[in-house]
Amino acid sequence: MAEVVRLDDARKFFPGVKALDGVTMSIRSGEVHALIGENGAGKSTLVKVLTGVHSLTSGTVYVDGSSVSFRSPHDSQAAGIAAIHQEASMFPNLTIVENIFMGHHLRKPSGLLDWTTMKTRTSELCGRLSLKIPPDTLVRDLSVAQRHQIEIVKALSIDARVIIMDEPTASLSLKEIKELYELVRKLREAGTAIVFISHKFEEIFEIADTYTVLRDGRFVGDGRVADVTTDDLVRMMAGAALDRLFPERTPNIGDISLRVQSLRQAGVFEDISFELHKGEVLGFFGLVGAGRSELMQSIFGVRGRDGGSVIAGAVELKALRPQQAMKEGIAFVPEDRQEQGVVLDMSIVENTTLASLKAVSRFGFPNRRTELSTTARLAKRFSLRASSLLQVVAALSGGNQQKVVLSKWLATDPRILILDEPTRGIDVGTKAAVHSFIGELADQGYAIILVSSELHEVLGMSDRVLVMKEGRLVAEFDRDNAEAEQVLGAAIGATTAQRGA
Amino acid sequence: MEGISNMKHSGFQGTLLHRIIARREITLLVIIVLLVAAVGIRAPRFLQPGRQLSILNDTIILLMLTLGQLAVILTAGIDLSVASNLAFTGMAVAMWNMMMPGVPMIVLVGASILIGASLGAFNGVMVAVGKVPPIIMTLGTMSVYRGMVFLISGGAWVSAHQMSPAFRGFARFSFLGLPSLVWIGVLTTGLVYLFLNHTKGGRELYAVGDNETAAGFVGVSATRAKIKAFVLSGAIAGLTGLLWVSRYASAQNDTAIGFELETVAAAVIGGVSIMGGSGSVPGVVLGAVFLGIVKNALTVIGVSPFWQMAIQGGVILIAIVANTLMDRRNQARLSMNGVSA
Amino acid sequence: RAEGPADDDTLRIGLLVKSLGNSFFEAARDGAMEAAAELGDVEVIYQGPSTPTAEGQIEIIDSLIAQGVHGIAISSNDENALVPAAQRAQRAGIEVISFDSAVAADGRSIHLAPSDDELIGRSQVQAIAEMIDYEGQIAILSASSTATNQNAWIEWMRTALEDPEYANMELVDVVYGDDLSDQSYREAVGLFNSYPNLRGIISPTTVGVAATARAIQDEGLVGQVELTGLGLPSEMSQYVQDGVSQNVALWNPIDLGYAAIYITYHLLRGNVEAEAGAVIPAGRIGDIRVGEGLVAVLGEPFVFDASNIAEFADIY
Amino acid sequence: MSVSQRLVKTFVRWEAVLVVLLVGVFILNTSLSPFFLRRVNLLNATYNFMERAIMALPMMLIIIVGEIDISVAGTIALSSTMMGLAMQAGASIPVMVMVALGTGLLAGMLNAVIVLRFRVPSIAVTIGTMSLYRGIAYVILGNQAITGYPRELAAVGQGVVGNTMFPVPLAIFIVLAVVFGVVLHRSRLGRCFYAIGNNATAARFSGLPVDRYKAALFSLNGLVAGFAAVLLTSRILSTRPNIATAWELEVVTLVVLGGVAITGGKGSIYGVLLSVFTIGYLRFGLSLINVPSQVIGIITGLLLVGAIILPGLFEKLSNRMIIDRQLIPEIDSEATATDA
Ligand SMILES: Nc1ncnc2c1ncn2[C@@H]1O[C@H](COP(=O)(O)OP(=O)(O)OP(=O)(O)O)[C@@H](O)[C@H]1O
Ligand SMILES: Nc1ncnc2c1ncn2[C@@H]1O[C@H](COP(=O)(O)OP(=O)(O)OP(=O)(O)O)[C@@H](O)[C@H]1O
Ligand SMILES: [Mg+2]
Ligand SMILES: [Mg+2]
Repeated sequence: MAEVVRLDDARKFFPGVKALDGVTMSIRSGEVHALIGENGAGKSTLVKVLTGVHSLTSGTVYVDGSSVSFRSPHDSQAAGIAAIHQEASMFPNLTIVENIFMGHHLRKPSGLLDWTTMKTRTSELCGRLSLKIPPDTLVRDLSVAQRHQIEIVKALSIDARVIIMDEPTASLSLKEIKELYELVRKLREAGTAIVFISHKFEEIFEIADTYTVLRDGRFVGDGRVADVTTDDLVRMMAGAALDRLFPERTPNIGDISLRVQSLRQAGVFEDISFELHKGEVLGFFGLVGAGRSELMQSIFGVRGRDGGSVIAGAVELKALRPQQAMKEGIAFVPEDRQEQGVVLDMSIVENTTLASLKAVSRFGFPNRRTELSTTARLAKRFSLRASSLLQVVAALSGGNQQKVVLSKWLATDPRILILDEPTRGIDVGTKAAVHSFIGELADQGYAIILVSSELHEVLGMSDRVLVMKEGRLVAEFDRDNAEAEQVLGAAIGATTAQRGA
Repeated sequence: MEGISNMKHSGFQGTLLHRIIARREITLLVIIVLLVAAVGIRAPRFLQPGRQLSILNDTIILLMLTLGQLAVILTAGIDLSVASNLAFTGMAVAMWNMMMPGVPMIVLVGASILIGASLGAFNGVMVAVGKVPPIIMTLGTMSVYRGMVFLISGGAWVSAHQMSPAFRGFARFSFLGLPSLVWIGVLTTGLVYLFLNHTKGGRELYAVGDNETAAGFVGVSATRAKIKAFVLSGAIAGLTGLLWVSRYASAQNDTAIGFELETVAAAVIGGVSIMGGSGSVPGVVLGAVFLGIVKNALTVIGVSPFWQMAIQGGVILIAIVANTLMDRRNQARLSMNGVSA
Repeated sequence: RAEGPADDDTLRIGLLVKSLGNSFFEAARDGAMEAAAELGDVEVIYQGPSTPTAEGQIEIIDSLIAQGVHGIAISSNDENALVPAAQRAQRAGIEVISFDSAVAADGRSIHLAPSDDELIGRSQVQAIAEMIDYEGQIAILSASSTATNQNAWIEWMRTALEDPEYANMELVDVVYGDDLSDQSYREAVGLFNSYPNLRGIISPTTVGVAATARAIQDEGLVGQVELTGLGLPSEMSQYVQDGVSQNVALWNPIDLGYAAIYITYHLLRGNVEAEAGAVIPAGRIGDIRVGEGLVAVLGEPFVFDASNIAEFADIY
Repeated sequence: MSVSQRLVKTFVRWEAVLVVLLVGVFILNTSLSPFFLRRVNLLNATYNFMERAIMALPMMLIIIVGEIDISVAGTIALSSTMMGLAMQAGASIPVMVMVALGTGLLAGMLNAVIVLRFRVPSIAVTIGTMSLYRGIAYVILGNQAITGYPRELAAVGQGVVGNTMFPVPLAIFIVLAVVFGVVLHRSRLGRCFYAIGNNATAARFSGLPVDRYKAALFSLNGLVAGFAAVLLTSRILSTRPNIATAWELEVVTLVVLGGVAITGGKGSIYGVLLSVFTIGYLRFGLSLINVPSQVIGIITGLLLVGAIILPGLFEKLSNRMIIDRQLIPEIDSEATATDA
């Protein structure tokens, strides 16, 4: 198949960081090319180079065999390259139509914008993804998943020859992922080249034809997916083999440490009751939009509720302030790390101690040395990849930012941990570290709620699984009888699994 | 079988009513109607058509400046130099007219737009290219441009008898029963509306203010958008400078002093998000008209002059809060509908 | 610091005005410069804040103290707020007088009033009365509500209106245009609307009277609403010639600046004492007599009408 | 060099620019006027800008948490008015001061309530309360002034410390600056302010009482405005509703020239201190040589812009140099290595 884009010995240096350091890659039409590597390996940077957001420090980009230099995303779009970026890149206050056509609005002969045609085109494109939202809906009124789908529609709208998807499935539900696969296959058949970035191996094996592995910004290897195994890829990515994905452990379930009774918030979640025990990992599974995040936020006190009660230990959490939950030993790792998790412009140290400032302070003044040692200990535990603990978090890769959030909450010395999608966007190595870590904590008597949209993770880690659907708890499974199909069925609602089945 | 995420918003498909109520301009319109009615009860003369025209006349300059302010705020900026720009340009063209009374008005109109636009361009370039935060840049040029009025005028005023009759009459000659000032205001409003809603360049202002990174990803140049916004704001300020000195037949050093915050207030009342990316021309029109009515109403219903400032402040507060509340309630109701649908 | 300047010093006198960029004070500066040129051993420092605030004037007084001027003549934005600063200057041995708009008595020696407050108030009422045949509603459009001199005149206008010959005239409102064109214009229009039978407006402030004239013209009320006030001939020339206003009055700001420098000079040189009854020679103006409360009055306001305003318009 | 080091450098460089400016202002003024570098003049000049300088301290915190308060000048007018009413009602000086502080505090609290309860942007709210507060002063005073404050009151705003020549307001400012500096840069609270300014959601999700801190800061800002009213009243020994006109933008200017990011989350007390004295002495020096006020306005305006633009330019230049020097040779050596 014809090579469309070729990257030759590409280097991209940021002050102090070599994000790309001699990467060679060949993208062919009619092929799905997986780009894999640990957090911070340089994948997103590569995307930004190919889309003209960043310019290369050295090296060459070839399109159709001739060398080009993209000075702006315009040049790259003109060359037929479109991307779905990892960071949110939408205009929340603008309509869907505008989000899709921004940068390449359609115009009437008079030079004025042709809204009618743009709307029709939008409906058409949405139709291809079986999306049925009015084109003049504001994007801020869409769910995370819907936004992602709009991003895909956007890439389609410019009839790109190369579409790059940077972790496109990270916030999609299973059904939507399936739809995405369909679409990718259709595009491939039509001769489009697809670059697919993902940390999920099942996905890579399901959809990709070829792969390129990066490590520390360097090119490690490439080839056909059919010729390799997961272990091979992991070894290439991490430089060493990985033992196991989920830790083996014998749960030691103790007393009730958190009791939620008839909790409800109108229109978001209804009648939620469950108990969480010491030493237990309680998995929450559901499709995106099932209301799990909102439930957890309400338990933690950063979101209101309309009724019901939350009792931690012996104390009822009445005040809608996270401070009270934290006092009772609850820690909450939120799902949206950029918005809710990290303070981007502050250093790793400052982020890590933010929720436990009291503990590292004396007379209201944080002690620099205590802060550093706390942070260093946690950074080591999560093998944080940073050039210095004083580095600002904005300069870390997504996965490493997530590690900082985890560190922040462990520093509070919690007894109850609520983890909302803790491994989203995290590479396998770290994922395994987080998993073993969850296991360790449970063994030490922590009570843990694990919210995840990854079925394997929920099944592999949890002692008990609760399934949410449209704001209600619809099923409960023990570790022993939690079968993938049944759990998924309950979440989708195809089989009417009853609670306590 | 539809995905839950798709069902969630089927309520949005929305009746016409929903779509109308969702527009926060309606709230403001209702507030304005109530206000006018209340004032009218107190002072029936206030409701006479001639009176409305005179309020309109009085509001046009604020409205035009606020349109420029809107463009800048849309890009998540702010232009505090508009009033100084107005004063400088007004003084410059008035002095030109004084020295060369024969120069035709059309030249002065062009000159005022050009002078204003260049002052705006200076703001824009420094903000967009020099990365100076807009509020700092325009706080700076607010005093720089104001000082320049003093420098070119030497501290003196240009008065009515030094202006040519054409210059003095420019803002008020009547056409189809309306003064030229109003026509120019309407024309400007129309053009800005067309620009913001029906041209690529206009939509890009929204994009840049809403999410600059994302704008970069789709090849929208934030630099160009910001410069455009400031140039537009400056050009309008320049034109209003000419209109102002012509209307009051006097160019002074402290012309329109303190007006910059009034334009911001009008924009905010009109529902423009100070964070950028959201705001509309109809909203701004209503915001400016609202302020204009408040100012004029207070003088008409015989409120003690000492009460006027407090009442103005209070009414502005109420309008802003009511506007925000309505907006939030509508949002809540809509998403609620969406969820239960 | 030694008391008073030495005889062979060039006297440095600060002329501190309400704000720079105001034609009235630019004219006063010209007068001050003229006086300095005549006297020979005087240097005038013309200063004022960029907006008419007391705080800005205090800052300048302190800078004048720091640079060791010999005298300061102030047209104040706030008669009370300037007192502490003026007293600081006095303690530093500086001769402080006020002109045009007074500093309260304990902050200055002599105040040079452009004219007698009572005279101004009465003559303005008399002027409007003649224009409207002693009959009908009148209103006052002033500068800012905190301007002392305006308030004093307005008080005298009220007093005057109690006289029997004005029995058929009614003062219906006092409004404030803050010496801003747009605000004054809006207030004027507000008056027309609130009082359909309004016959006359007195606007004892230069910005206000010009803006009111413009408003009368724009609303087509020439002849129906009469206007008088205190206005610069340059600002009002057009309107007086157009018949919007039959006449306006003002003292000569050039003479005001001129006399202020002469008074300060003679006080500094010890030629006269600052006391009631003192007579101070002021060049071409002649002698100025210091009255009760150490207030000296420059003269009567000069009335500008269609016959003479054009010739003054080019001067101030 | 890491990104954080770079940030630190920019930051330090910002203050360095201000130091250079301040030194430049001193050298310039000293060479232009023989009166500038006299101790008594340098000290006395501060009386005129200390109220605004003191206001800049809480304003700095408000801007760091990502809010703004445009109503401060109105609050000063209102507090001074209330203080005057108290005086007329026969209150003693301490009671008058309490009344001024109380009024300021209430005004600040009202701002806080409206901003936080109704979630309206603070710039919008305080543009409204700016008119409201000053308007109430007009309602109360009309065209009257309050005079007749006891002379002892002058000891606060015009006084000196003990037998020295050191102005009381300057002393108060220095004490307050130290307190604000320690709180901002050393304490847990300060850390929280930066976090809130950078990302209020993340701060809330980390258990920081974001709204309570913001409310406290608005109230504090009002309280300090009340105190500034005491200083100003004591300095001019009278009250009119138009005192402190247009100070709101001057205070904001002091803060942003000091390097505090208007978007929140960034800034330091050192920058604000430097900007206070740079602007204060620049204006004083220029007025000593009788530069017209409008021209002083032009110069300070240009300074404001220049102070922002210059460090950026330096940084760009030096970055280019860093990349040139450190990275390019490495590429070259590698290139030659593969060639060989
Ligand atoms: N704008 C920037 N300035 C400085 N360093 C940067 C910048 N962008 C990325 N980096 C650094 O470049 C390296 C590669 O980052 P990149 O985002 O490409 O990683 P990634 O492979 O996409 O990781 P993840 O899987 O976590 O998304 C990281 O070390 C990151 O800290
Ligand atoms: N933009 C929105 N407008 C209105 N309601 C929304 C919006 N986004 C989410 N919701 C409501 O919140 C509920 C939960 O949404 P969310 O997608 O966060 O769920 P979740 O189960 O936490 O999924 P995940 O954690 O996988 O993202 C939805 O069912 C919906 O009712
Ligand atoms: Mg990435
Ligand atoms: Mg969620």
